[in-house]
Amino acid sequence: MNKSKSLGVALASVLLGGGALALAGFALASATPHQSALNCVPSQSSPNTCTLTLSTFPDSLAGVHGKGGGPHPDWVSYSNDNLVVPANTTVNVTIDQYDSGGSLNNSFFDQVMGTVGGTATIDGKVVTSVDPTNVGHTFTLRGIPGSGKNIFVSVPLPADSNTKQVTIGEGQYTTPVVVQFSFKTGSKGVYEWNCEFPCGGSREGQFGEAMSTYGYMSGTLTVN
Amino acid sequence: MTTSNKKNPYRGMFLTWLVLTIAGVIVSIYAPSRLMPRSMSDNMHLTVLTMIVFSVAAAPVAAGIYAFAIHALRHWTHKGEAVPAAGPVVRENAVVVTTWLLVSTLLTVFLLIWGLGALAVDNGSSSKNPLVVDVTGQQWVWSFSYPGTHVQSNELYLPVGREVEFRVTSDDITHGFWIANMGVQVDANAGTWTTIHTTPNQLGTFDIRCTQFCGLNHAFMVTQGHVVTAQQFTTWLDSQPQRA
Amino acid sequence: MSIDTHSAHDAHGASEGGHHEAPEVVDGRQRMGIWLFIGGDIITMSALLFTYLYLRGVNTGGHWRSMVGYIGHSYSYYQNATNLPAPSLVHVSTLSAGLNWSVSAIVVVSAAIIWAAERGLRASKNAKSYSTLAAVATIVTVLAIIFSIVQLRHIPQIYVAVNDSQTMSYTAYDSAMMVIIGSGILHLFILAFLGLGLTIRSARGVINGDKWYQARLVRMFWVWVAISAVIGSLVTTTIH
Amino acid sequence: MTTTLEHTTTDAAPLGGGLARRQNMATALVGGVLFAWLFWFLAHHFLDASSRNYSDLVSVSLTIGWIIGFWLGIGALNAPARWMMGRDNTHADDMYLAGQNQGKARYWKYCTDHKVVGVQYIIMTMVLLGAGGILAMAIRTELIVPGNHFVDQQVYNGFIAVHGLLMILALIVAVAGPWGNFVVPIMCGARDMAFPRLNALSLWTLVGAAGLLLTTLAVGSLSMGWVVLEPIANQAGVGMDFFAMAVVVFTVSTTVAGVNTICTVLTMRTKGMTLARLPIFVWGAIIAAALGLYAFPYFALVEAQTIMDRTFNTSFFVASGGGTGWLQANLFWLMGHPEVYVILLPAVAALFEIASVMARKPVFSYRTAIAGMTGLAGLSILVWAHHMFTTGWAPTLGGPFMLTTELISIPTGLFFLVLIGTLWRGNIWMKLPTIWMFGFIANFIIAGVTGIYLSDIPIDNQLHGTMFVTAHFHYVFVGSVLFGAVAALAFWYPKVTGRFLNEFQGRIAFWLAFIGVQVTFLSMFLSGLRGMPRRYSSYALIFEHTNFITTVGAYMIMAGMLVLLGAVITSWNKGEPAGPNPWHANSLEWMVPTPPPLENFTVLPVITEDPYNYGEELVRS
Repeated sequence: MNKSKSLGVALASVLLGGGALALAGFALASATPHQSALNCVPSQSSPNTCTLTLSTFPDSLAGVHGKGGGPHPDWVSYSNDNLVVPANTTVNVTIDQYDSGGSLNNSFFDQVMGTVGGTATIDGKVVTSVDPTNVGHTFTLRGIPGSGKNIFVSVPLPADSNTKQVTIGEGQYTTPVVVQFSFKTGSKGVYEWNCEFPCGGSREGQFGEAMSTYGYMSGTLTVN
Repeated sequence: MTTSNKKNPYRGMFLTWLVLTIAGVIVSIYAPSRLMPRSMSDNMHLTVLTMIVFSVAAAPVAAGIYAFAIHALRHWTHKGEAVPAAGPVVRENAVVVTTWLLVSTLLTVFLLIWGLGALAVDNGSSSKNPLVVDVTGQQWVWSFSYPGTHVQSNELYLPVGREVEFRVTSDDITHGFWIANMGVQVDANAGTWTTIHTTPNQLGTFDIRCTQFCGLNHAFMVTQGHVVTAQQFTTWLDSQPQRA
Repeated sequence: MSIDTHSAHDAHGASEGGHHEAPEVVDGRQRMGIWLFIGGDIITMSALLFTYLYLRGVNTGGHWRSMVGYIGHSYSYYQNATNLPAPSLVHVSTLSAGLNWSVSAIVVVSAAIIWAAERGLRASKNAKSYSTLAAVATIVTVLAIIFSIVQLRHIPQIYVAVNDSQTMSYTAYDSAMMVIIGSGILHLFILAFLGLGLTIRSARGVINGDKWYQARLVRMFWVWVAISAVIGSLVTTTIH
Repeated sequence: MTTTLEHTTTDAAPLGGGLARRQNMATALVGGVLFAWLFWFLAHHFLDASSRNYSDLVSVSLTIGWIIGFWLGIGALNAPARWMMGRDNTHADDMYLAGQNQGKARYWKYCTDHKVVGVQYIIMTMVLLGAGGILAMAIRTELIVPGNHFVDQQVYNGFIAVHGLLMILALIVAVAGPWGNFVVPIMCGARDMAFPRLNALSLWTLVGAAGLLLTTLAVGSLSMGWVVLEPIANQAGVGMDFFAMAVVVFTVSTTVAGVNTICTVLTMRTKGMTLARLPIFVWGAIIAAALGLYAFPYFALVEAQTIMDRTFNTSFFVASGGGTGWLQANLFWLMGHPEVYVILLPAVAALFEIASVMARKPVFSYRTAIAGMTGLAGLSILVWAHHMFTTGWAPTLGGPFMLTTELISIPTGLFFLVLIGTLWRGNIWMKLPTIWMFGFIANFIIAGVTGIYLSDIPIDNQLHGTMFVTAHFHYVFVGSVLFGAVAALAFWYPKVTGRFLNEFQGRIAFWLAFIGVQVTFLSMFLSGLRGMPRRYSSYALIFEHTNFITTVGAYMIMAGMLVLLGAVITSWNKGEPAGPNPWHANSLEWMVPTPPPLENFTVLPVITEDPYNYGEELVRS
């Protein structure tokens, strides 16, 4: 084989192989389940303020996991996973907590941390901490966007002991515990939030299954 | 060059080696402290110093290999398509082998002595009453508590100049507790305590990252710490919520 | 490489494509193979014992054999812990290494039988009696398998409360015993297969007074399995 | 000696009736799938679905079914069955199994001819490297910018686990597989391996394991890294069971192959082939095989314990039951460090061979080379805990393990001595193998020096678990072993195909790969020094630039590997003809015709001196 022909073959193999890889990559990227981002709704009244509304369910029937709750209907879940908020803004969060509860692994998480005023409003009552033996889930947000300041927000979501039945999506639940709090976003970056109440499977720390699977009890917070 | 080759065929190789060695030594001295995070503890100072020493020791060796490779490619390659004639027959050279062994052994012994010495300093606890901090890893959050104070925090506050003893454990699976600016790292194991000592000697903020793969959000298991003056530290402790 | 082809023909069997090698040549090769496999098996055995002794040594939370007083999660080791779930009752592992000895004894007996059978075969050239003894050894091995399974079933299941939910778990001691017994069962199955093979082959006369090499090969491995069983019993009874 | 063997026993009685003759990879896959389904069905119906371990038990039995079915389908279990029934293979059967008069079809069969197995290993290595490389590209694509944009954390974690194991398996067989099978028996003057059927068994068991491993990606949820960290492996999904079972099956393959190689070299050497006259590559092959024999039982055991923890609720690694993750670390690294040299030694030994042939000089200090390899193998089993300096396990052992670890630099230095001494003042023939060999030399010194940093505990306390470590062992595996493997491929390719690997394409591939390696892994060193931990699916902005550069370099390496793949495929039939001994080398594999006939030699040669007598008086037949 002469040089030019060899070069042709070399180029061909790079193009063919690279092309195949690129195609595979696109296929993969589109195949992996990215749930729709939940954008923070800007409030009309006050500037630099927006509102996020989330829910936590004892199963996946009401979330965004598709018909019949998707692959794991019985897993606990948040209603959304990818939250998008603007930078340097006060975010008012409302979480409807529909799940029962128990004791925390780490009673550290019974406190309200990192919110505006260090408090949260639970069913209209302003609190700084809750009973660690009766927690349903937590909303715990963290991350360092580079050299900037660490952000850490953690709010316990008490167990739901109401009895009145409601139906959301395909799920049957009791009326929720409503937790409200607000925090200030810092600089741009990708942060991560998840539940710190051990509500997954597995033997060590109960952090398997729903806790270790993207899009159930954890998600990202994109600040832009 | 050709004339000098006649005089001594290896002059070129020697010069290449010399240049590379000098370059290597210069890089070795200046690079580590600039490439690594700002040093904030005695351990980190030791780490950077050891890296410099080892790099300086390694520079001539690496330079030698590259000098040889360059020389071989320039002078000892066979030109033309024909099958090369046989090279000089050298099956053994006891002197060379012995020298090589001797030199590499000496280098290794030096590294060992330095390393063991540094290790002794690294692990040594200098102070009688270190500040004890209990570190708990949990997927995917660090929490720190100060025994005897009922204070538990997600950010680490340390007084400058006082030795700290970290007692590290985990609530679920294994995590890696690492202060990137202090050269101390130890795993957090469920049901077990591991300890490390260090003495912060610079005011400022540092990053804490998990170095042991811990699942879904391993990459986000980060927090910050602050080295503050002694009385800033006490004020901070008092300002914290007291936990039962 | 300098090659002298003229003297090649006194390399026996060379011109016949090497498949008419003398049986003792093949046997020597196969014996080395068996020795190497046994070598690998020795490493496996030592790894098993390492597991046992290491878990014994570390004894996390003092739960090597007992989980009495075990509390839901490791946070309980934490000195200023709060609001821990109530301790759940769990009993001490009652498993004893005694059964290991009974199993080992049976394996030793089977090894002795297979060895005696081989000696008999080589001395008296009687393939039939060898076949019978091999069959006996195989049956004894199957007995050992049954015993081991009984032993596995004796291991107590321990219930632990983790975050208010009952999950079953074995202590480290039970775990180490289970893996040792399990590997024993695996070896016994191999022995049973080999024993059956020897029985049939000698019955068919493929193994006989003149072609007894495979009998020796199998015996080598068999004896090693017996030795490893005894070692396992020794360690598990002396240290626990 | 150019005459091939004429066999008169071509159509003898078929092996166990017609069926055994029709078995090939297709029947193996069918059998595997069939039995996997069967075992799944049984487990699915007879196990207690309410048990917490139900899904794990089901998937474990499924994997067992797969491997049994695969063995049945390929015909691996024929011989044992026939042995048990006392109906041994006739010589005709063996000749058939060896692929006599079966043309290309024999490459898809349970073929006992060591040359066929060698070629099958070449294909297998390329498949594993290809799959692992695709995952590497996916990983780097994910890390090209901060945040999870390409895939989410979970998929990414699966990628790093499977990429790691795939590449390790690929490199374990990359040199020892193809050339340990293809050339080692000929080098010894043997007609085949000591145990030809075991040889086929090791190959096809590897194929079965690879099948399991590739399915893990589809099953997913593998958040434990390729080392199968404990106790986190308890949290991983059922993919974990496939993963662990793949490892267990793989260890069977390596053990069998190791025993086979050692027996071949020790018992099958032809007349006059004393140990002191063996080509140095043979020494490398058997030392690596012996080391593998020592190492892999630990691997099998630790994965078996992982499976037991997940299926039988044992507590090997579960603290609440008195277990500890340190047990996994110990058992794994007892295997893990020797395994590095199982990978490295054959590549280095092949380079000694290549250096001698290409510089037209004897291997410099043959005995030193053997001593270095043996010393390295011996030391490597005493250093495992240097992977655990920061685990907090037995800090007092830090000093001793630091000592043994740093001693390793002495035998490693001997490798450089032998290479340099062999090339010194030679007439270095700058062909493809030589070029890749120089690439090895340049990269291996970087790998070695950075290894010294990590062996030192004060430095390790800072750099352990960071990208610095990743970059270090990638310089070992990609920069050194892969370059050595490609050199070996280019060197022996003419013996397999009768044609040269295309020189020009090979050089393009070299430059892409060589520059790519420097760009990729030097920048990765920077990420590590700046403080970026390993196995991060996303990272802080301060690591942005180094990671971008790393990704660009990784793409370059991939381009180089693609060019090489194209060259290997196109040169196979269209390359420049090479003849039986293109490098004018003296070892036996170059004395037989190309391709070597079944059973290699018409008459077994008798050896009177070693193959390195360049420049000495030549006596050729």
